[in-house]
Amino acid sequence: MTPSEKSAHSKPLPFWKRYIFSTDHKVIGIQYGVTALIFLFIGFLLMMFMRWSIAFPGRPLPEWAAALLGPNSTSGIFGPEFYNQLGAMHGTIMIFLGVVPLAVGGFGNYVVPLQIGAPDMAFPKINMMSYWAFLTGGLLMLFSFFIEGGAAKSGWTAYPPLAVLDADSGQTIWLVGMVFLITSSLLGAINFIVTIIQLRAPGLTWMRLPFFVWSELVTAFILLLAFPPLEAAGVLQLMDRIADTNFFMPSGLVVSGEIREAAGGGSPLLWQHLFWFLGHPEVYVLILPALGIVAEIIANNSRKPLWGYRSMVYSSLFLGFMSFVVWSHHMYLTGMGSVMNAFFQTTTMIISIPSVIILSALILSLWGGSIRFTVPMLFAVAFLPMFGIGGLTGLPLGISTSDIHLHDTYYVIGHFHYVVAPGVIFGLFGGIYYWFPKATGRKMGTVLGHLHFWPTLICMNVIFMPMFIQGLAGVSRRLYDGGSAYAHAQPVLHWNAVISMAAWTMAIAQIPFILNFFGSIFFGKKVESNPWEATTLEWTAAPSPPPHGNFPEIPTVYCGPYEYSQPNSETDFHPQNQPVEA
Amino acid sequence: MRHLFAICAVSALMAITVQAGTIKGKVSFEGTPPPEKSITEAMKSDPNCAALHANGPEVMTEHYVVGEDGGLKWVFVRITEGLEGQKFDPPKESVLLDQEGCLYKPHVFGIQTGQDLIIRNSDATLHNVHIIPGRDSKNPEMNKGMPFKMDLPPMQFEYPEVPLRFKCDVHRWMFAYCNIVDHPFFDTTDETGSFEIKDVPPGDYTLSFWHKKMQDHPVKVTVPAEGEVEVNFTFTEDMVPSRDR
Amino acid sequence: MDQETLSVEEVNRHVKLYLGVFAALLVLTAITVTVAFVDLGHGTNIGVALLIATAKASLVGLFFMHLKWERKSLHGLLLLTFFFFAGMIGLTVGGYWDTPNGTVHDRTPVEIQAIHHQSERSE
Amino acid sequence: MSTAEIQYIETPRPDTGLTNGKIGIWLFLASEVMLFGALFSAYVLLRVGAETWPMGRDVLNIWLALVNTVVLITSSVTMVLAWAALMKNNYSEHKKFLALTFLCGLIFLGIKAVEYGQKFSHDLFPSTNNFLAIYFVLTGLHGLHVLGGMIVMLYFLLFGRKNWVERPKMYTNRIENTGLYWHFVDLVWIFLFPVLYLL
Repeated sequence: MTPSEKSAHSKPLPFWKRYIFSTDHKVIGIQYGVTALIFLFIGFLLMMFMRWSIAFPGRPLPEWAAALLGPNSTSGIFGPEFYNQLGAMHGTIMIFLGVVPLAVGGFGNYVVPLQIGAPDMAFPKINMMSYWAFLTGGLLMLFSFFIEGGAAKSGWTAYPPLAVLDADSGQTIWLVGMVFLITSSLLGAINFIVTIIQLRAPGLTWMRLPFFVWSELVTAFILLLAFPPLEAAGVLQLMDRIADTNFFMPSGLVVSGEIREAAGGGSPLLWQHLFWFLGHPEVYVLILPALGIVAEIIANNSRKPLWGYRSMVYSSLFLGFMSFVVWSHHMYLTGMGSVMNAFFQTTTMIISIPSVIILSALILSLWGGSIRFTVPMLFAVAFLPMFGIGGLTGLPLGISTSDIHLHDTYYVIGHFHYVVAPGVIFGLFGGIYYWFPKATGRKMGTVLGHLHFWPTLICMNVIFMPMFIQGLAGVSRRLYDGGSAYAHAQPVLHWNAVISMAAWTMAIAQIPFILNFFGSIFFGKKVESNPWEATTLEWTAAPSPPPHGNFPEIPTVYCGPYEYSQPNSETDFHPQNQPVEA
Repeated sequence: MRHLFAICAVSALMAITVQAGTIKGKVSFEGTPPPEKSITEAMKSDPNCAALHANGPEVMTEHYVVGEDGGLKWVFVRITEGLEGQKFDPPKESVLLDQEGCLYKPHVFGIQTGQDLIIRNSDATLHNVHIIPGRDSKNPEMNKGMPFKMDLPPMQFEYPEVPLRFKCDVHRWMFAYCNIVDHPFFDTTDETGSFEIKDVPPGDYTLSFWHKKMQDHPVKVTVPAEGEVEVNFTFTEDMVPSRDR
Repeated sequence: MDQETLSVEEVNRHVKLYLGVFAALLVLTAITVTVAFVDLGHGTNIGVALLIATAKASLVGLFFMHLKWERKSLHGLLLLTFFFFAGMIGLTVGGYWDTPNGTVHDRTPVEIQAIHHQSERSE
Repeated sequence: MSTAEIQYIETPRPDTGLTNGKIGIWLFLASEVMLFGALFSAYVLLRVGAETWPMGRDVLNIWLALVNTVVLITSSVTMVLAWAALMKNNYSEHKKFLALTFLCGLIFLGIKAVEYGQKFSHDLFPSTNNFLAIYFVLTGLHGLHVLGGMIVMLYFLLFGRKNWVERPKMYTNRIENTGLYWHFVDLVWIFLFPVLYLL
């Protein structure tokens, strides 16, 4: 990965300036990508320990696994407190340190400037700062496992009063870590929006933008406007924990038998409103880039323009807009009245429409295409039904009456994991296989790709489908023993072992990907600048890997992003930067 | 060879200069102790606990446990004055607090600051160890769930406190009294009411007898260069708090 | 507002405008303080104070922040932000009075606390 | 020619008519609106839900806050005059007004410190009641934003001249964007003052 250095700089930069403290959007993109993959793996590791406690509560871990836990388990057994730490940090790491940085920081930083024909991001120094703020927040979160008392253990949603009463300082470090992550996302969002608005190549009008760029633009707007309220709530909870204020602590709170004598007067609902004001837009921040990646891959591999590109663009804009007015469907059971329930129920139903439009447009784009089942295409096509299941199982949760039974059960866990795991992460895997040749000039192996794809797909379904069954039986989430203490959970307890086995085998299924990813950097088949015969600028106008400053000269754009198999053109794709004759 | 010889000499020297005496004695209770209350009734609330005691003797509270010869159990004896300014590093071996048969065993125990405390759950049922420090104590409040047979990682206390109350949020009859002191000179009386504190450097001290219901009672004592000194103490009926009479 | 075309006397005209806005802001501040001491009923006091604050804010926004001569796209951005701002406050606070009817939540927390205190005193 | 540098830093992009910096600062201000908006919704929800809520003027010192409001409005004016001076290519007048703005910021923080000192001396702390808690958080966070703006101004006061000489247009844009941020901070105080002190 040695970008050639014929760029404007007189002499090549020293190593640390070129790779560590670089302001080149491609280097920052790869930094984000690799760090995010490592965090995804760590989050996965935490989940594997959780599955042990759920499937076999009280049974000691094998020595080699217990050794990983260090002081947290004595002779292989760990209690509910450590399970809660695993649960809270699994959620936080996977969302804030894994998927968002990979989808927005990694792919966004690397691909968007290339796709719009820009030499770099609008504010390179701010771009670098956003990565280092993200890394600081990430390391803070990991560090909190090793302090006395352990990491945060009140869920990734950190609901007070539990989060405020938690005497261990892991929660305080979680809050400080969150402030760093939010600042990083804020800086990134500003950078993306300005770059996409200002640095589009000549001729690249709004409706000629690849759909991936649209999804990153909407994601950036959501990040920009939805994150600050969580930062404010984080400051309030930090004050509650450190300065004994009572923003979220109601008066007359009884804590283990005694009334807590404090000023009180706060409201835990305030935290839930501010948290979920970010919470729901956050899940659209996760899904939109994946939709963008899948759109690029499907268009390229079915050799056919996207069906309904305009409707997809307007749907993603509408999705971004609506995502701000649906948040309280996470709070149906907090004693809200019928007016609020009805309002949020309606907006939640309305917001499901644009996602269905985008999904159907993607499916219809396959119709009549000459489909090549390359490895990225495998992931993209598998994404469609999986995201479909994830989306549709969300509807009963969106309606306040049915949510009464399903709230905080394993049904919810199944719903959002279907959207995030076989949905978003499959999209991101597809993106890695698709843009790897552009980043390194070498292609990832297809055999290892298949070896990674099929077991992961099967394991994902074996893991998450039984969760619906458990959820409908009423097994509630966040139970260290998987519900074995509850009578109503007895008939579905056996699924816990099945899910856990599938989770551990999926870990093995990731080995082909890791070998493939790091191996192909040095031993992958060499390819020229447009191996997939794609039409968008990053393939047609820039060599792979692109040098600093990306393009020999700024390309001009003449046509739409997906001009595949156009009548009377000798090749079945028409690059965007090639003039259209007659 | 020379090193070996030097080491033996030093250790021998150490043995001679350090003189230590022992404090022994017996704590008794004069008069009729207030009747104990039965716990088996309360234990029925948790079938696991009731099962553990199904065919055993009836389980009673252990407030005023008096042996046949009048010896009072669960009295914590320690030196309160006379050790100012001396530092004692914590002993290597750890103290075990077990939860067995839905009861804390031992009911009252002593531990030195910095010494390891291992809390074990030997029952197959859920116990929740809840440490409640005093109003202005610096020890942290702590709440650990122990749902199955397991040990908690060893923990240490930083600040002396007599007593630091342990309770179980799941079983309201379960209590333990952990007495933390910053020196190794303490003991808890057994059924016969006897206690023994060894290796006490010679000097004048105040010994204090603490009982969870009948509070703290200091007694002056002088420990000789070596040999034992006998200190007995008798709790009387009027020391019993009014609500228990 | 492109800066090249502004000649020196145009800038001076702007400067006079800024000083005028400065005076207006000071006057409005004086008004809002004096009005605060007049008790017009809790609701109206809040309304008047917020009205004056919005007036001052729009003065600063339009003239000092050049919004008056700015491109429409920035106005769009501010409108979008204001919509979400209003939505957040409206729905968060609006939810306070909306309690499920016929349940113990039927009354607002303040009323529940009042009942709680009465029951304590009556024992 | 070698790879192009990033454009539209100084001259606005023809079809959007805006420079990168201006869109960037306005986006940042939009996120700040949401940040203070969340704190205001916290204030309103806490006040509505509270049994008793002290009147602002009984607990806080209005006259100090009034002086602060005037100071901040003056600093807004001197900021915009500093920008106008640059438009008249008069760097020394610009430096004078920028220094004045910095000074006003200093006075504002000084008065804030006195006010906090008074509160602490009467042992009124954030933990006393939720009115004081949200007061300290709102004015504290606002104070930090004032401090941030002052640090940027200090940078320009010390190192601005070289940038002005080499790339005057870029420096003017930078001052304008700093001004936008400063006016926003003043705008937040314009809402904070009545909400906390007068109602």
